[in-house]
Amino acid sequence: MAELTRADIDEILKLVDGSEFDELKLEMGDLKLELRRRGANPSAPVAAPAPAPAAAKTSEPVAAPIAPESGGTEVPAPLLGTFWHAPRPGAAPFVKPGDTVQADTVIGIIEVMKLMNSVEAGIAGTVTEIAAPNGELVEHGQCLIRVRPA
Amino acid sequence: MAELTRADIDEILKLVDGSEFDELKLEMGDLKLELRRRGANPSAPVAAPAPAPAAAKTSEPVAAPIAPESGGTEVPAPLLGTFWHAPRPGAAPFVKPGDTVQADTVIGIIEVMKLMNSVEAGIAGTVTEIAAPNGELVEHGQCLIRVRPA
Amino acid sequence: MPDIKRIFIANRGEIAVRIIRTARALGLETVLGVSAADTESLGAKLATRAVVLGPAPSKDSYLRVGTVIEAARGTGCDAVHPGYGFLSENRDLAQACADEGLIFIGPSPDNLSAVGDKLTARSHAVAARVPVVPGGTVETLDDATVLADKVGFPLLIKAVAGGGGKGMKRVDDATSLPAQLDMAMAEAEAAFGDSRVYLERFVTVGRHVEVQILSDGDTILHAGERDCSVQRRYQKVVEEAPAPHLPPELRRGLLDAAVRYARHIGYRSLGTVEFLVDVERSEFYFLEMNARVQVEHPVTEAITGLDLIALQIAIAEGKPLTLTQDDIRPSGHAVECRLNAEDMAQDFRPSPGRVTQAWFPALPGLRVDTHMLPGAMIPPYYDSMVAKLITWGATRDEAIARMLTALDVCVLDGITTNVPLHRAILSDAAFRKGGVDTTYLGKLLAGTGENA
Amino acid sequence: MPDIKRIFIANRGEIAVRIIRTARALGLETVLGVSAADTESLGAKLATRAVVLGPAPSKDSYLRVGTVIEAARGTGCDAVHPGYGFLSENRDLAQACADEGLIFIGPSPDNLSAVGDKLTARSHAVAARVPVVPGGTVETLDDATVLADKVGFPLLIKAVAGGGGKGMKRVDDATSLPAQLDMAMAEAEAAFGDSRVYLERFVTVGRHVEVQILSDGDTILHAGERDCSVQRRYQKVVEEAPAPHLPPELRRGLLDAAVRYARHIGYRSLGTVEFLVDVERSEFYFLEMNARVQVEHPVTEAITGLDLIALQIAIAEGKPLTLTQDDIRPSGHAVECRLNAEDMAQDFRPSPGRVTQAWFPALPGLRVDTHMLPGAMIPPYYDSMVAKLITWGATRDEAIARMLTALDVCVLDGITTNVPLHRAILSDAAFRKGGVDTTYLGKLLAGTGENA
Repeated sequence: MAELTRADIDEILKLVDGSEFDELKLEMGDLKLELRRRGANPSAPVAAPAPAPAAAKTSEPVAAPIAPESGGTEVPAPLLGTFWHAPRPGAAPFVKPGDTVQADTVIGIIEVMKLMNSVEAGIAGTVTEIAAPNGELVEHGQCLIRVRPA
Repeated sequence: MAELTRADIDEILKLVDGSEFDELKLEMGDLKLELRRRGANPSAPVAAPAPAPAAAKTSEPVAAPIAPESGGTEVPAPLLGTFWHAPRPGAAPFVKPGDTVQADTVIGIIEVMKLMNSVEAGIAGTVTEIAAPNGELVEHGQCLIRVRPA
Repeated sequence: MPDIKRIFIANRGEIAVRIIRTARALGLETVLGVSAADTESLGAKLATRAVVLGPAPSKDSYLRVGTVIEAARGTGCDAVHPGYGFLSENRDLAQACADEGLIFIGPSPDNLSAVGDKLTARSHAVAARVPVVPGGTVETLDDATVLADKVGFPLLIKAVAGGGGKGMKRVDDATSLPAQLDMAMAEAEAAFGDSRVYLERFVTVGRHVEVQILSDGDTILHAGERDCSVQRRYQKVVEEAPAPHLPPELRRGLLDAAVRYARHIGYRSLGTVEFLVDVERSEFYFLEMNARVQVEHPVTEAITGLDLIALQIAIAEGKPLTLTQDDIRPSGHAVECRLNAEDMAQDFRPSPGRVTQAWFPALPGLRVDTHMLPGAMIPPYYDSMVAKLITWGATRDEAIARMLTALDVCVLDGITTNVPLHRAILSDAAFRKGGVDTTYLGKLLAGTGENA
Repeated sequence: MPDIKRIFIANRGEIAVRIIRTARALGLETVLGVSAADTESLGAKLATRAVVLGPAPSKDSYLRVGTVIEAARGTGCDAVHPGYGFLSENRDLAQACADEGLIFIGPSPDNLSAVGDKLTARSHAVAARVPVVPGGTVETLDDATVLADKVGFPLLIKAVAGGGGKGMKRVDDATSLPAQLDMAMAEAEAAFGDSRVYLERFVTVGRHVEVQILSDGDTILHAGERDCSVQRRYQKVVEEAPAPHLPPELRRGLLDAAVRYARHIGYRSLGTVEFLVDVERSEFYFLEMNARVQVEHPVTEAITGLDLIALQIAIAEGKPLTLTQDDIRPSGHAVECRLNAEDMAQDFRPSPGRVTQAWFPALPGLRVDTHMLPGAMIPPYYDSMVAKLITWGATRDEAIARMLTALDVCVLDGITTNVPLHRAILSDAAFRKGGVDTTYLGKLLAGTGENA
C-alpha cells in the first residue's frame, strides 16, 4: 500500500496553498486527508441541499494542516495509558502553554500497568495547549499537547 | 490496483488548476481524491431530481461536464425504449457525425410499445458521435449522440 | 411454458431484493427496472443488470406499463415479476406480457379482472358461497325492519346512490331504526335524487385475517392464515401467523372459504383472500382478494418453511404444484414488524434521508428483509418502508420476545424510524394477550389503550 | 460477583461483533480495544465506545496485556472478554484482571495453567482416566515388544530427548520392529546422547471431534460434540455438529470423558475438549482443552438453541447454571463454512483489500457471523477470516443443501475468497457421505479425493 509521508503532506499543502482550491480530500488505503481553507465552508454532506456559495476570503495564508482551529501541531500519544502532566502528584507540570520545547523535551508521562513511559515533544516550538487531561486515559494517537512549530 | 504517486497528484493539481473545472472527484481503487475550487458550490446532492438535461435554452454556453473525453455534450434519452436512427428501415439516418444540429433538430426516434417518440437535440452544434446503436434498448438518461456545442 | 431464465423485476426496495434472493438461489438472472432515484439502490447493485426506466416519480417510471414491457424485451428477459404495489395487480401489464410472449409472474388478466373491482369481487364471493357483510337495499320501513332483523344491530344505513360515507348513519337498536331511516332516506333524496338506502351490518369488533392461497389452476392449497389487525389508518404495521385465539371452527371456515373463492374464479398463482372477522358474532366476511405476493408473506414462510416466491415462479412456468395440503404443516408462531422511515413525533411524517449505519445481525429466529446498507439513500418519492423484521418462535411469546431483542440489537441510524412504536406494541399487555381488533392501534396511539 | 455492566472486548473481527451482539441483547455496554488499522471496523462502530490500543501490528496492540488492562480500567469497564486467539488463553491477562478487580470472561488463571501446556494437560487426562494416545518409553527390544503388543501397529518411534519429528519412525508390523528400533535408538544416541525412545500408536484414520463444555464450577454440562476434521494444514475449514456416523457408544464415551476432564481440573467457564477419534479401532484420545469460545461455537448454538456467549458471561458473573443436562437437547444438524480472504489459485495466499459489496440475506436456516459491510477494509495484519456461514437443517443433507444455496446467493465482492473451496467440499461425495478424516481435505486439494 502506498504511504504518504509527513513531508509529502507538507508539499501537497504548499501546492494547494498556491492554487485556487478551498478544499482537498484525499484517501489512500487507510490514509485520509482533508484540507479546508480557512474561512471556506465545509463541503455539504452528500445528500444535503446545496449550501450558499462559500464566501472565500481569497489570499489568506493557509493555517497549520491538522486541527487548525487550535493553532498548533498535535503531539500524539505514542501508546495507550494514563497521561500524567507532572513527574509525581503535586509536582510542577513538565510543560505549560507558552513554554518552548525542543524535539527531545519530555512533555508528560504515560503510565501502563505501573510502568512510566516518558513522552517527548518530537518537534521544536511553543506549547499552545495541553489537550489531554491529567490522570486520564489517552488512546494511542490521541492528541496530548499542541505545539506551534518554531 | 492502480496506485497514484505524489508526483501524480501534483500533476493533477496543476492540470486542474489551469482548467475551467470547479470540482474534481477521483476514485481509484481505494484512493479517493476530491478537489473543489475556491468559492465553488459543492456538487448537487446525489438523490436530487435529475436536472432538466438537454433543454439548455438560454444563451449560456454549456460546459462539457459529462464525458469530456469524447469531445461533445451528451444528448440523453428522455425515456426508455428502442432507439431508431432513421424514420423507417432503409431510410437515411436523421443525423450523422459532422452534421450541424439546432436545438429542435430531430436526432432519432425512441419507440415504446409501437409509439414513436421523436427526440430533439436540445442543443445547437456539430454531431461528433452517434453513441447508441440502431434498434437497441436505451435506458432513460443514456447517451444517444454527442454534440460539440456551436 | 418454458423454464424462466431471466426475470425482469418491475419493482424496487426490499421486495426487489427479496425476489433477487430467490432468483439467485434458483440460478436465474435478474434485470431490475429502476427510476433515476434508485440507480444506487441495493437491488440495482445485486441484479444481474439494472436499467433506468425513467425519472424519479413513479408515474414516469415504475408505473409505466409500456416502458416496463419495452425494458423487459430489450434486456432479453422471458418473465416479469411485478412484486407488490405499483403494477402488481395491473391487468394491462399482465395482458401486455401475454401479448408480447413474456411470462407474467402472477395471475391471468381474467383473474385480475375478477378481483380488481370491489363489486365484482363481492359478487364472486356470493356466488362461491363465501360470506360477505350481510345487508341489502331497502325502500320502505317494512323492508328495513325485516332486513334489520336478519342483519342485527348495530347496523349502517348508506345511500345507494351515495359514496364516501356521505349520509351514512349508524343505528344501534330497533327503536331508533324508523327515525334514522326516515332521515337517511330524506337526505339521500335531497342529495342524490334517489331515496333508496342500503342496510349493512356494522362490525364493532373486527379483526383483519387473511388466507394465503397457492394455486396451479388445478390444485388449490392454503398456507394458513395471517392476522393483520394492528393497523394505522388502514396500513398494516404488525402481522403475525397464525391468528391468535381464533376459534378452530372459525379458522376452518376461513381457510375453506378462501380456497372455495380461489377455485370459483379459477385462480392460478399466489394470492391472498382477506376477511373481516366479526369477533362478537364469531363470523367472518369476505373483504377482497389480493392477486400478488403480500408484504407480510414472510410470516407464512416462517411457519411453513415454504419459499412463496419460488412457488410463484414455478406456477408461472406452468409447473404443477408438487405439494399437497398435508405437506403444509405450520409450526410455531411468527411476527413481522414493518420498519418505516417515519417520525412518530411528527404525526408519522416520512423521514427520508441517508442511512449512516445498518446492522441486522444473526439472532435466533430472526429474519430481516431489507434493502438498507450503510450509505443507502431513502428517496422521498416512494413508500417509507425500509425493513421488515420477522421473528419465529415455538410459541407466540417466544416470537415476541425475540422481536423485542431484535429491536434492541439491530442498528438503523441516520434516519428516524417507527421502532419506538413497535416496542410499544410488543410490550403492550393487550397485544401480548393476542387477538386485538383493528381499532387497537388507534386507541394505543391515542393513549386510550387497555394499558395506557 | 456483581453483574457486569460494561465489557471491554480485547479482540477484533467477527468475534468482536458477535460479542457486541449478545451484549446489546443483554443491555450491556461495550468498549472495543482496536489497533490503528481497525478504527473504521464494524466492531468499532457498533461498540458503545472504541479506544485505540496501539499501532496495527498485533504485538503492539491486541497482544499487550498491560495496555488492555489499562484501557479497560480507563474506560470504566468491569469485565474483559478476550474472544478467541490473541490473549484469550493468556494466563497473565486473566491474572491481571483478577489483580485489578476486573471480571475475566473466561476460566481462572489456574484453569489456564492446567490446560495451557501440552504435557500438563495430558497428565491431567491420565489422572482423570481420559484416554490418551497409547504409548510409553522403552529402553530394550523386550520392553518394545511388550509395549508394541499393547499399542498395536502401525506405531511411531520417537526419541524421548528429541522433538519436532526428528528421528521419528513409523513401524507397520512386528517383523520390522527390531530393526527399526535399533536404528531409532542409535540415531537418538547419536543425536541427543540419550538412546531412550518413545513408542506411540499411529492413527492412520483420525477424525477431529471436540466436546463443548459449560461449567459454573459445580454443574458441568456438555452441549454435544462438533466434528472439525475438514482441515487444511491444521486449520479448520468446515465444521459440523453433531459428528456424522459416530458410533453411539463412542459418542457417549467422548462426552463423558470431556465432562470428566473438566471436573478433574475444576474447570469453570465455557471450554472445549478436543479428541482424536481413531476410526479403525473405534477409540478416542485426548488432544487438548481450549479454555475459550471457539470459532465454530455457532454450530453448537444452531443445534441446541443456546447463546454460548451469554452463558459465558453469566458464569463469569458468578451465576449458577440454571440448565440441566436434560435441558440441552440437540436437534437437527448444523454446518459452518469459514470464509477467508485468500486466493486458492495462489496457494491460499491472503488477499486483503477493500470489500465493494457484502450481502448476506435472510435464507432459511442460515446464520452469518461477519464484520463485513460494503466498504470494509481487510487489513493485511491479521487472520484472513471474513465471515462464517452457518446453516441448520432438520437433516445433515438439508444443512448442506442450504449451505450450497447460501454460497450461491450471498455476495462478497472486491476480495478473493475461498468460496470455491467450500463449494467443492460440500459437493464432494466423500464429504456428503459424512465422517471424513483429517487427511480428507489435503487429498481433495491434491486431486486424489474419492471423487477426483
